[in-house]
Amino acid sequence: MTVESGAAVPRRNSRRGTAFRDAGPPVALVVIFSVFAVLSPQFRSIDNVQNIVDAAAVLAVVTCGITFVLMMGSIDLSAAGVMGASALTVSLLVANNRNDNDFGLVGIAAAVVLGCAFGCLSGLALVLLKVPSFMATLGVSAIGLGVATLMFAGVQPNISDAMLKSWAIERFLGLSYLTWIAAACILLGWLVQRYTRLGRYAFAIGGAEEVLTLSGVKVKPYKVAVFTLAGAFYGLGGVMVTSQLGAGLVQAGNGYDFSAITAAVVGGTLLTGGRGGILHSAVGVVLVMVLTNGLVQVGVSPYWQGGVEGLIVVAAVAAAVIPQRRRNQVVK
Amino acid sequence: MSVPAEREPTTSAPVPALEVRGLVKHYPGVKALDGVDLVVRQHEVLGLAGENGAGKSTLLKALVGLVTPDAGEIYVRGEAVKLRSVVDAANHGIGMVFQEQSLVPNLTAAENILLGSEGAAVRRGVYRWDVMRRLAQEQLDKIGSKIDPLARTDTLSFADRQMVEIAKVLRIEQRSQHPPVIILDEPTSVLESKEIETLFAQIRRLREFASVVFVSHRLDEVLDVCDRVTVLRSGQSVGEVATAGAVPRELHRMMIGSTGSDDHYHENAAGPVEAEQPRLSIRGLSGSSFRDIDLDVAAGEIVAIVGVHGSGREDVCRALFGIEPTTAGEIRMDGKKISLPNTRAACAAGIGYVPAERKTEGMVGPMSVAENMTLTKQKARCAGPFVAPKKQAGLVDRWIDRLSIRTPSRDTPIQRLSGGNQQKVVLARWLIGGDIRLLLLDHPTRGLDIGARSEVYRLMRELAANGVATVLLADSLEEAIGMADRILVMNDGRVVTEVACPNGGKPSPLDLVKEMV
Amino acid sequence: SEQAAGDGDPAAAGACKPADVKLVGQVRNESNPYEASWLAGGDAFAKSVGLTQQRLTYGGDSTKQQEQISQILAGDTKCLVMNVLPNGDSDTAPIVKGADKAGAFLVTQWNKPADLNPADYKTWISHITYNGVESGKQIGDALAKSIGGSGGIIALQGVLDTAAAKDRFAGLQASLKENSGVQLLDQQTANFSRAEALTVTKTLLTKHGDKVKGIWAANDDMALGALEALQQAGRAGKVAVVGIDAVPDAVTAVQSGAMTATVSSDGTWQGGIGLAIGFCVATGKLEVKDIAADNRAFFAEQFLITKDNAADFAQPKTNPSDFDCANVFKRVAGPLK
Amino acid sequence: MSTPVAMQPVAEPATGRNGPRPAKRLTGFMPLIALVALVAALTVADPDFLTPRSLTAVARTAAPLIVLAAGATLIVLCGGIDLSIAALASLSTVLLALWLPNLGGMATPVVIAVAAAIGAVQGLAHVLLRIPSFIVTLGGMSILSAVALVVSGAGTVRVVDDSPVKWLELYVGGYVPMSAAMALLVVALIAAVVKATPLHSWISATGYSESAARLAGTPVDLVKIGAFCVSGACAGFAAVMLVSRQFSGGPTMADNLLLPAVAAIVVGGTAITGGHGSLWRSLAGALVVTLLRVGLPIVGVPSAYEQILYGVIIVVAVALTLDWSKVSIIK
Ligand SMILES: Nc1ncnc2c1ncn2[C@@H]1O[C@H](COP(=O)(O)OP(=O)(O)OP(=O)(O)O)[C@@H](O)[C@H]1O
Ligand SMILES: Nc1ncnc2c1ncn2[C@@H]1O[C@H](COP(=O)(O)OP(=O)(O)OP(=O)(O)O)[C@@H](O)[C@H]1O
Ligand SMILES: [Mg+2]
Ligand SMILES: [Mg+2]
Repeated sequence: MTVESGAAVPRRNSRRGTAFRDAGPPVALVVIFSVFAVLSPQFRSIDNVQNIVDAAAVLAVVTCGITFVLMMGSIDLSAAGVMGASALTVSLLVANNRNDNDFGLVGIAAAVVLGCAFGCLSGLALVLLKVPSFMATLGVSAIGLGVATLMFAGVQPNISDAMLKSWAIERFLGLSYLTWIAAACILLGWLVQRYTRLGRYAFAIGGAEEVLTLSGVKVKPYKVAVFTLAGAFYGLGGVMVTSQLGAGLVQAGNGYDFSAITAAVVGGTLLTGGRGGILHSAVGVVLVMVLTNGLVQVGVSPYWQGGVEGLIVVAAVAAAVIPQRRRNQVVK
Repeated sequence: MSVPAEREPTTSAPVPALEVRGLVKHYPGVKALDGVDLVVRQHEVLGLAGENGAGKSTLLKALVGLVTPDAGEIYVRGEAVKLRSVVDAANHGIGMVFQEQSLVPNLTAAENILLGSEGAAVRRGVYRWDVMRRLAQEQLDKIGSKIDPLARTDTLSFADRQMVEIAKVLRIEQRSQHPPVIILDEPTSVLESKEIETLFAQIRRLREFASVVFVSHRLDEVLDVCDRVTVLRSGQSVGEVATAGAVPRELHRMMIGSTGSDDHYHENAAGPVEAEQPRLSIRGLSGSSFRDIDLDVAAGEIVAIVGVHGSGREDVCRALFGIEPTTAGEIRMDGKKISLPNTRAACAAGIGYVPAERKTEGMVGPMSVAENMTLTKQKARCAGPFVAPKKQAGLVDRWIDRLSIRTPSRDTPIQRLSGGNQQKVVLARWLIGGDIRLLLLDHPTRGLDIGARSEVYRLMRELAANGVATVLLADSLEEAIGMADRILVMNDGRVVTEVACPNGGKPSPLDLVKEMV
Repeated sequence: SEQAAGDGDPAAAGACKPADVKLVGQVRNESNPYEASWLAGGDAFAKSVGLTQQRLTYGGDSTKQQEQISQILAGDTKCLVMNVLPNGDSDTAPIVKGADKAGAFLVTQWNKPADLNPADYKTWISHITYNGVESGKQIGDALAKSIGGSGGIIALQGVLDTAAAKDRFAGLQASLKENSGVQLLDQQTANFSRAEALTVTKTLLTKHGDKVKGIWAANDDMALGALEALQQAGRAGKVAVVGIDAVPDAVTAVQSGAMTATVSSDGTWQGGIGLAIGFCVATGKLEVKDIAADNRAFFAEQFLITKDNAADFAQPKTNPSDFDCANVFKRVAGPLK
Repeated sequence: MSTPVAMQPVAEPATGRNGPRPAKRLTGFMPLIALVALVAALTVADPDFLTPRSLTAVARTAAPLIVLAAGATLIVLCGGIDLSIAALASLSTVLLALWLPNLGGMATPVVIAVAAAIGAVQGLAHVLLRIPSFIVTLGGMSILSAVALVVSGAGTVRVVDDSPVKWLELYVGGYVPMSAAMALLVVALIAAVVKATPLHSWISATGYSESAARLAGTPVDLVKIGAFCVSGACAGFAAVMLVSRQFSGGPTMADNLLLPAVAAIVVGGTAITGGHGSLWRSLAGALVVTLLRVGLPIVGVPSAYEQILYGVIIVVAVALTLDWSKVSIIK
């Protein structure tokens, strides 16, 4: 009777296409790494590779959080504020020079919980007040910085907690504890993404939110939960920065918001949601760190470093999208 | 055969699975439902017929809790209920496959099937993929589908996705001990004939343990698969037809209140085509999914291209509109060679395109009817570089009138219109300029009711009479045969044969099917 | 018409009752120890004269600073005294011009383009800064001494487009000229930030390895970041670190020997002194025309802090008498050149 | 062509123009209401705030932000985002300061043209390379910053003779700052052009549904490039305002205006997903954001609480101004 359903045919969506599409960022990573390795002997030294991986730890944890949000098609700019607040919290709760607290792990947990609370706040603003996440998280970031400044109260809290300090210093198999923590976060994130309802629904919300509603899934709690989870990662990120710097800084999270988004996108996560994931983001993080480190190692002028990095990021993303270019593709 | 709209005495019959009394739903400017009554008996397939905008989808959405009626009652197995959400409805054993496909493209089929009712597949928020696979397989087995439950949904064909939707809706059995009521809103409009056969087999099987509500604009289908048909008109139920022995024409009469002609395709209106020079002429056109296409379309001629899924005919169309890149070949309009790097170039060459996916590609939902209609042709509504509001309003109103587009006003967002009326706006977009030379119509009648279809066909005839060349990707072989002067059959990216299709010498569908596969 | 807002009335100078004076202190933010101590110093002074200081912070955002200033100047400016830390050199001119037009008393600190001079204005009483070239050189010399006069060092620069960063680096270069055995292996910016200093130092440590004997940082925050990096690289104590600002943590570090040297700039004093000078002029205890030319723009005293004298700087050494109108120029170390 | 088969009469005459209902009209005024509410709140906190001089200062202060936000609004309406506006404005201040001595009065149009060209290049990269605007402009932001740093020699460029840009510091009729009047003019001009021409429907269509717009033959790519170009020009003009205010150009001078500008757009009620919104909304949004930036500290809110209040107020403001009936899904 009828013949066919024209546009309904999925366009070039074969599994091979999927694999090809995902291959872009890792290939870019290998290429960029090789170029730097050829240009600079110091760059390819074991020490430096360790250094890169160590330096990636905090960004990796923050990116883990942001990835879930991006997967939903939302955006999160609250990392800076949340990290500042959690950095101050943890540095005032573990052994420090400002007060007599010495709560150790409990203090760290409290900082992470605070991160959760901020994330939850973003999520609630999104689902209850219907404020786009861009703005909700920007607002929460300002609140976080304000809270951090209140706690800072003019005197830098320096930590003396042996365990927290050791995270940045002690090594296991050549990598600092912080790096292992980041690796654990990536693993955890991956498990959540693959094996939990929260992760899969986050992915689905990015794919087709209205369908979830039609299927009787209440998406709002999941959105709040995803932002809360992201907040937890930022909270942990704040703790890690504190461990690295030995002090609680209001500015602990400066710049991590945009770096994390860049890393996630470079890794192949779409800002429109529904594609990518933790492993993609991990590749993106390493790529960004390799770039930052490599440019210093090959001696690019400090004036130009930011510019060259921006150029390469754009080029890498452009190269990655070439295989998927279509004339009527929507690019926002 | 047909009985008045009064409700039958319910005392003798077993209690109906679902009953609706006096349902009312207002939208700004429209009374979508105006006191509808509906009875769905147990183990029957009830057809729902009505023009575009008659209120079918609204009624059905009210039955699954997506639309809150302003007045009226819904009874499930004799019990009055308030349905607040899809879950509510599912708990009462009512589930729906929506008019627009509603699957999450980036999840696996299994996840889509179990979405919202994962049951044992998710324990304390943790997925158990093996269980999920098994449960989904069970659902797919019920309808005899062979797809891999762990395939990503966007890698499946449209028909397979439809199967996934049906498998998904059948999950409501798990929620309610009673026989479920399954609602299918225009499930066939995007399916191929073979797939439709499978679907009908499913529907007949469903009847064994469920009640089914079935909506389609193809009245022969409705009569074929349903036991009984309720007809809606302007938000009211105007009658009921037992399908045994009924003919589409009668149904049609009830839908629109008058009799349409039997000449669906206005074949007698087809004019002669004199072709000294073809309007469109392509030679050796190749692209990623088609090769070596030669095609001539004369002014005033309607050429249909038929083929199965993946035959590449749609990409040919899109290439002609500058969306699909080509690798070789040349395109001439009225003898002049043109290149089509983008849609602008195509528009400038006098080519218009009506895409199949109306919702995402055909219209801009939140924008008004007027804006949607005038998006393309600026000259018609502008004075110099500026939009002339009076001119635009007059123009739009004229076309709203001419095509009988049902809309509260020209400023209503197009997404509030029913599908058929949306399609008319999209078509009008190409006509208002008065300078269209070639129309590429990709399933222009998909989702349109008989009346609207008939109007579209008449419109195509008129355009042809005025010298517009048309390439048609038809919704059905009958449509292709009825409308076209010539039919090209495509298979696997190539034109395999060309069949002349003049008035009075039409080929039979079987002749074409042979070539297609 | 040229101007509506702001009606300058310098004739009113000296006519203010102490209680009518409005004190405003403006710094970048309250979230670092140095500027927090500045605001605290301002508060302390205001309290000593029975007033309160309006604290303004602009988050290191030049435009926001200008916006706040023009808003303040759009209010009542008759007895307004402002002690301002301009975000960068370029921000001083509009602040000065605005204040001049509105007749508000202004003391600026740290940043000022060379060709803009308080002497040319009626209500811009003074500009106070520290000699960056000198401090950069002092710590450079201290660093050279502590690594025994020879070896490689790396430099962490501040925000590249600030005068402080440039002067201090110029000081380092002057020091390098004198200490020919010291070799500058690399220089990178860490934007005055502790966190950035940490990563940059780590990278530079792997790049140059054991050749790095010393780290010169343009402020203490970066020096402290570098210390952490050394600790994480397992090289704590083996590399000398110097900084500038004498923030409490750095002084402690110098005391404990972790850091080699820093240079004092006394935030508490800076926060008080600007208001004090303005207050004295506003209330007539000091006449602008009586202020010596050298005191209209001057370098304030600064001290190199090493292990020997660190204990003296562990506590803030500002005392109320510093802010007596007779003493406000006691810490002038020399005119701005 | 003849009229097709007669159908059921429509519920209402098809030609009837329904005026917007009161509730709908109210959402249109929400940004203005938020603005007035904020002024009222600040006045309550400090009665001195509500003086003509003080309000004039706010208007003058807001001018560069208004211009920046106006340009970027076009891109947001098209469904993209421009993160480079602030860096581009910074670079433009440097260029203007460098060129003023040689070009004099011509420096202003030249800098605006250069900024427009840079914007267009980013638009081209976005359209041709199919990279999301977020990424293109994020990259653009770092590249432009680097260029500004190098061109300026990493320092402030003083403008000794600022007479060619001094006119922006004048007051119209004695009270209205020229820069604010110019900002208003820019908004009015762009808004009028967009409204009076097919651009309005092209931009909305691109923002709501790019693929549908393209298939309707709308020049989507040109519209986008044009939006980037105008956004660049606006950044250039904002730079002129900044130079006239600061008497200098600096490689990071405007950098901190990025988030306020985006906030202004969103607070105005323009949907960040594209399609729905207007320049007038951004004008109100920019005033709200400016009031928050300068008003809170001036009326004596301490720094830490200022940030917290800022965060809370912008979120609430967006909750008030966004017209949800136009935005189906809020991401
Ligand atoms: N056997 C399985 N065990 C666990 N998870 C599975 C299994 N099969 C599918 N999944 C889940 O379903 C998702 C989709 O699977 P598929 O392999 O088709 O997609 P993909 O190639 O990973 O997609 P993308 O490239 O978007 O990440 C996977 O990401 C995975 O989380
Ligand atoms: N969300 C809505 N807002 C306003 N009006 C609506 C809305 N949904 C439907 N309508 C209107 O209600 C009427 C009934 O629409 P409905 O979708 O139920 O028609 P239908 O019978 O399903 O048509 P079709 O066969 O074209 O699908 C139409 O006039 C339509 O414009
Ligand atoms: Mg994969
Ligand atoms: Mg319908």
